[in-house]
Amino acid sequence: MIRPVLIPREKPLPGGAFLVSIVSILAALLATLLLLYVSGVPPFKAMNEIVMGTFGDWYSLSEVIVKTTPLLICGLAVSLAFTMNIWNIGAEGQLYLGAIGASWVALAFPGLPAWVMIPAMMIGGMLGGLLWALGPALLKAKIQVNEIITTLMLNYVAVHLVEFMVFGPWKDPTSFGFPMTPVFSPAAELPALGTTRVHLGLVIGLALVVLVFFLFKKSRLGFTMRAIGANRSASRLSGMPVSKTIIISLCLSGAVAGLAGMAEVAGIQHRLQPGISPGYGYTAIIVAWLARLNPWAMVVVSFLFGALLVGGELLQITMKVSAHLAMLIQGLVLFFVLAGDFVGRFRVRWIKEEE
Amino acid sequence: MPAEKTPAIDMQGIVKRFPGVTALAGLDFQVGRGEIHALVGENGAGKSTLMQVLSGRLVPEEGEVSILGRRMPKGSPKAAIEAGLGMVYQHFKLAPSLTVVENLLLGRQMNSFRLKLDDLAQKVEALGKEYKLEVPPHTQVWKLSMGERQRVEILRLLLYDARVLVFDEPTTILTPQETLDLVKALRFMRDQGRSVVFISHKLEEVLDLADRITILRQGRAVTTLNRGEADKESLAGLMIAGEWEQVSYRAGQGQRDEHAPLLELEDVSVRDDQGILRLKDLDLSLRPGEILGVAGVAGNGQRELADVCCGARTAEKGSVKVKGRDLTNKGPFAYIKAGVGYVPEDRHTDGSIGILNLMENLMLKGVLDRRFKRGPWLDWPAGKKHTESLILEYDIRPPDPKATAGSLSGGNLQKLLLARELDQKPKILVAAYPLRGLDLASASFVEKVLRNHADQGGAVLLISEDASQMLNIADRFVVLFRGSTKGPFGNGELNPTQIGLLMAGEELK
Amino acid sequence: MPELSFITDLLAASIQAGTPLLLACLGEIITERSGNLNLGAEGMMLVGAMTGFATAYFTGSPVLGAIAGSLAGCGMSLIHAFLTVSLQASQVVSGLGLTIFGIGLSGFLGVNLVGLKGPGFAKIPIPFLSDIPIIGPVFFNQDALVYVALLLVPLTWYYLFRSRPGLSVRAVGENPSAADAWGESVAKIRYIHVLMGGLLAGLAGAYLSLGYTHMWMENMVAGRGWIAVALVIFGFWHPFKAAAGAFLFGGVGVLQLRVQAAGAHIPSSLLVMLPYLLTVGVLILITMRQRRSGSVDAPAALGLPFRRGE
Amino acid sequence: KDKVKAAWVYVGPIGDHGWTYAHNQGRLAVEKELGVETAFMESVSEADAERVIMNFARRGYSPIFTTSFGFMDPTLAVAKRFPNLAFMHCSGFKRAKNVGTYFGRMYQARYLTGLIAGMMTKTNKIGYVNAFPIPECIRLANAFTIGVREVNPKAKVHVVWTNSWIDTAKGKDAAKALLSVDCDVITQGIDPPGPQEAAAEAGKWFIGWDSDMAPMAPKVTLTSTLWNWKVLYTKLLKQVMDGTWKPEDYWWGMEKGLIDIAPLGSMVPEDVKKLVMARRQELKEGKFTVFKGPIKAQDGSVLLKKGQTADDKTLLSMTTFIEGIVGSAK
Ligand SMILES: Nc1ncnc2c1ncn2[C@@H]1O[C@H](COP(=O)(O)OP(=O)(O)OP(=O)(O)O)[C@@H](O)[C@H]1O
Ligand SMILES: Nc1ncnc2c1ncn2[C@@H]1O[C@H](COP(=O)(O)OP(=O)(O)OP(=O)(O)O)[C@@H](O)[C@H]1O
Ligand SMILES: [Mg+2]
Ligand SMILES: [Mg+2]
Repeated sequence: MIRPVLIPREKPLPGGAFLVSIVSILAALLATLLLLYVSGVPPFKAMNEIVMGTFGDWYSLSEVIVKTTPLLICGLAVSLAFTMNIWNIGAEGQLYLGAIGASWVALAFPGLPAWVMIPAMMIGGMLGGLLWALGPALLKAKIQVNEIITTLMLNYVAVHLVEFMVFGPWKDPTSFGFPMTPVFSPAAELPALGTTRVHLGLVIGLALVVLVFFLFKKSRLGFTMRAIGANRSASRLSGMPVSKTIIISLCLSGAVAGLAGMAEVAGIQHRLQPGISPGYGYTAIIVAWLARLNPWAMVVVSFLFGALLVGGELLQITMKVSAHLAMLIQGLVLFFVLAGDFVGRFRVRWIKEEE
Repeated sequence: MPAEKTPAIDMQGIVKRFPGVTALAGLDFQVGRGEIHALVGENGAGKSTLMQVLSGRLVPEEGEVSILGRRMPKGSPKAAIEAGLGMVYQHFKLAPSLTVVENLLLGRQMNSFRLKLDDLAQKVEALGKEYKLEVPPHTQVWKLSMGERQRVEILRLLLYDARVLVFDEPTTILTPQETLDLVKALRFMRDQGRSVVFISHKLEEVLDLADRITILRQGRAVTTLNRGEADKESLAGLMIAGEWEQVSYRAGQGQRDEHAPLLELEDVSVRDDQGILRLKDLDLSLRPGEILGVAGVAGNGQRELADVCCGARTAEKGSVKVKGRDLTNKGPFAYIKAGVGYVPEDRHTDGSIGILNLMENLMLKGVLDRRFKRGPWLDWPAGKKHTESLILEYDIRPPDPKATAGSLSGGNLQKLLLARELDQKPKILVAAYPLRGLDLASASFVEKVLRNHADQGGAVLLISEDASQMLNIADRFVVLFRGSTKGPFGNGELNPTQIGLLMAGEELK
Repeated sequence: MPELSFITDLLAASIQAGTPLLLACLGEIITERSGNLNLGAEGMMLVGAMTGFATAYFTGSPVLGAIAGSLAGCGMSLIHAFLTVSLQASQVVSGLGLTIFGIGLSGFLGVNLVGLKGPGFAKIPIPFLSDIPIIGPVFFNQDALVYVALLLVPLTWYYLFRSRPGLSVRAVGENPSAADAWGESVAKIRYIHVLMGGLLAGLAGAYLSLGYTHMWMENMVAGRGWIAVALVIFGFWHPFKAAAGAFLFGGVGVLQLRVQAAGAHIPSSLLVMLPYLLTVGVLILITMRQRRSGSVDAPAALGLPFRRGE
Repeated sequence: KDKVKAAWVYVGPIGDHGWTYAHNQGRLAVEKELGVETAFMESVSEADAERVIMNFARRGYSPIFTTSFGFMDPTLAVAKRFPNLAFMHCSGFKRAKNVGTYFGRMYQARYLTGLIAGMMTKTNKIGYVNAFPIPECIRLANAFTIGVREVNPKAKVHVVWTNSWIDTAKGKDAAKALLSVDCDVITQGIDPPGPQEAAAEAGKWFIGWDSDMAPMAPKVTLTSTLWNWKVLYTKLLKQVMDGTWKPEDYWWGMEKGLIDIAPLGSMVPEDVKKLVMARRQELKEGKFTVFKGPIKAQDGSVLLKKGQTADDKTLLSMTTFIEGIVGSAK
């Protein structure tokens, strides 16, 4: 009988974790092609569609970037909590609350000039997201209530809360009673690049990348977060304020996710209505994990995922492939990366047993 | 020595590597039948690793293992158990929420699907009587003392009639009386024809008990000596490559009552994580320039005492004063600021952060104070310089600021913790079992550091279960039993037997 | 309004609504007791629901459908077992992946099944017992899968706490290194119980498409998998307490609709938040209670990968 | 001249047995009968709508039908950039040079089914499983209630919102909730047939929605409301093919055959059949108005005075329930 034994690697695999991610993504794509082939879709034509439909021209590329923006911001958001081993599954709900916060600013003060309006909406968005994370944060820090469940449940509540707002108090009186707020004033629109829908949110996202990088690399707060994430007990004994840092990190995480919501309403929708996020907050979890919580890698990974989502959509338009394919591929990618991770962490020794 | 064809344990050419270390470098090891065989060596010499290879829990890169003449397949604890090997690990292999019998059932075949606990409970009681290792069979293990837990482990081996028994540092957690009982039990087992492997850093014990002694150094077996061929000095010399000398301190030159106490506990009661009252109305005071020892068997409130002195645990009642200021239940940060350093019992989970590097571990406390602070940012260059100097001063190996703390051996990790704590220039140092598991060289280094700290006007609260080691450096000591203290006694006031009696909860005549 | 029948009816509906939660939750308890956390219940349930429906639709047999749905859930959990037990991957991430993958896979494969009318389990009143007032209609006039779920509660309890294999499961979940040292195969035990969890999650999904309704709709699990995971904590990893929680939660979802049906003037978007808010609320209470009593019932090694020599 | 390629953007899955299903049936019909090339995308969220529409436009699809209210602004945004393509948005109110709107007077069919329900109920309680409290759903419930109360002034219509178009299990639960308060006729305004199942299991009457649902429960299904999008899609596509298409607003009803009810089940008594068929005929001939005063709101205030009829704007923005409905319009 031959049996495997796992041996942790002394040194990280040459090329590092990033290479593993790339190879895993390729492997996942290969598996997808196989799946397409099995379900009767010509895989290479499909591949071509995806590539041409995402990188083939400027418009397509711009749409990939439109998708990248919320994924990037939410990915950074969850990474702020994941670093502390706090599982914030609630970026989706925090995004919705950020949208509510930003919309409130836009609706309550329609006369503000853009240079006041946009920062104010950003603050509104961050406060909304922060507020939504605050409950789980306090519960986690003070009485150790499982944050996976609380943040997740609040996602459902957030979606219904947006519904409640647009069906009720914020309903546009001129919309014939349909569930949407009035269109924001032009000052509340994030400037867009040319005729595309790529908007200032991208810049916000990239600025956040730099901020998050410096937070973890250079700041005392970031160091504290990393230390607590790695070993709560030792950090506590070192005098680090564990509860406080948990609250801060989850709130930061929520605030950043709230910014994503602000960017969506101010950059894309220009009003609040149900369905502003097709699950960005969930996809962001995979993005963050794939990027190994590294903010620079997050840019690349969220871009790839943006392309995957846009490309997957095109397959339905041009080849009548079910829209669920994109979700399926996301799952596959994650599985392959988890498996690839293993190759990076362990060597396998096969042991012969004579019995 | 009983003459049998095959040895009880036969290990040939064992090589075991871990990332960055060769723990066993082609080692041969043999134990005869019916002997007590001691295994000694410095920290990190490879003793535990060797035993884990023997038990099948680690798979060696090279080498063969036979137990009682049977060739062992690699990496199969089950095969080793079936061949007759029984092991008492240093860290007990018990599931705390299960009862004693439930734990003892693990790994045993049972014909029925239904759990039948009563048959086994009877057997356990019978065996417990025979070997004087009694434990309540239906109690959950977390409710038992350390000594009782060890009995459970031994009972397990007796239950399946293990012929070869391995004990990894069994005495570190026992009272002197319990140690005597254990020694008796071990001799009894040997006399029944069983083979015993015994790992210890306490050379007196080893010399007293062992029929043969094998010395390990850096993953190799230096030599094997017969009973009577060795004494303490020669053993120590063989274990350690470099120079070493045992320093005797002239401790206990009286109390220093003239100074105001640095640390004062009044009427303190503390509960543990399970909500059990572990410290009861405890009073304690620590004065500058002294090392105050806390003797006692682990589990009598040591952990809670250490924690409450550093703000890591809340006191239900009473007050904790540091330099006269009431800091009761103020949290670790307040204590650190007030000048309390802490070397916790568990270096891996409480003392250091395994995945961070040495530099980051050494900066752990510094990030909160001014030294590495530049506004909201960290001053990495300062940290690096600082780290390099500490590594040099405390001789931490490997001397690489980027090495992870998790890759250090026990002794080096302990030095790292001491370096970090003393570098804070604390007035008070709370050290829980700082010598536990350290080899002689490391231990004497740590002793020196602690003594120096006190001599320079600091104070040390030294929690330890090794009375003789403690007496070597403590000025005064108290004995902690079931959450209350007896004493303080001046060093030299009591003899070791009397201390042992106090530790076991007896009254002195 | 006949008060008694309203209440009996509410209770009976709560049992039905609680059954998918209960089945998935029992599976998760079994998995978590072995120290493995599988957050993929939602995904496993969806694949179970889709497969179960498809099988029943094409064979005409709901029993075959239920079996196929369970096996599909089991197959999904095999991915998780392989990743987390054999490859030591993070259990949280793998479980999340399983959820996302399950949503995608069931939607992808089930796209042509949407809106079809399939066979399903019908109510089987148990003679005599179903005539007992209140208890009869609530417990003994249900479909076969509800009976299965109700029976599984004591069976799971017996298995975990009174059987020899259950002892191994608890030991592995509590201290895998100890179990390993005494010759229990940690990997094997975890594999088996992750798969058992998947089996029950698959069955829970199949109940949704074969018992609760007789149709398949994309994403029809609608968060029930997550509530089942939360219920494990409510139930202190204990089958009987979990059952109480499952029926309570089933009950709340059903009750809010009945409150509407009775004509209450509460905005419905607020009412639909109720089950989720209740989940959070009860979780807080339970956690506080646990803290006060000091007993932590979670398997100590929950979520931690096990590898020898650590 | 190029062959016409038409595209549909759907909010739900095409198998939902309701709204999207009905549109897709229309698409399939025109594809077959007019030989036009068609494409569609299902389950499109509001957030993705603009890109999906854009991608059809960029591939030269015209007309592009967008069949959810939430697609209104995205449709207009894309249309602005493709002035040469035709866009038709269903259920909205904004038009542009190349954007028309269309919808159907489903409330007429709802009214007819209300008549049936009102006559069939014995308990005088009728259950209505509804989706979202938007004007469309409120208007339909109101029309239904007008029908019910016309023939049975004592009857009440109980409305339960599921806040989902497609959560079939919740729909079934909602129907059970209605059954538990003694409703003996159930109808639904959500897409999949969960409520129908509940009615069938309880052996209570059921009225289907958006497609003929009788085959799934023939014993209890009295009738269903029907969309026949084929008639409108055929007309619009022909216009586009001839180049006569203009961005107009179409709100067709029974008179054009866009709306109808399915054949009444055999369990419906003759007298009921007669009345319903007579009304149907009047509606087809345009001789009958459903929303005609006096109509009181749920709170008793007057909504329409005697003889007053509701104009389209009032109908489109209806947000309150009328008298006879039990439940909240929020
Ligand atoms: N699981 C492991 N992974 C990596 N290195 C290890 C592991 N276990 C032991 N080592 C290393 O192998 C060497 C031998 O360790 P071992 O525990 O066998 O020493 P020991 O002789 O038992 O020491 P001590 O007296 O401290 O118990 C040490 O350098 C240790 O750091
Ligand atoms: N580099 C390492 N990486 C991972 N695990 C390690 C490493 N070094 C040691 N360990 C683990 O930690 C345990 C303690 O290590 P070490 O022997 O160095 O210190 P110790 O405190 O004397 O403990 P022990 O005597 O139990 O081995 C070892 O049994 C080993 O399994
Ligand atoms: Mg050791
Ligand atoms: Mg040791």
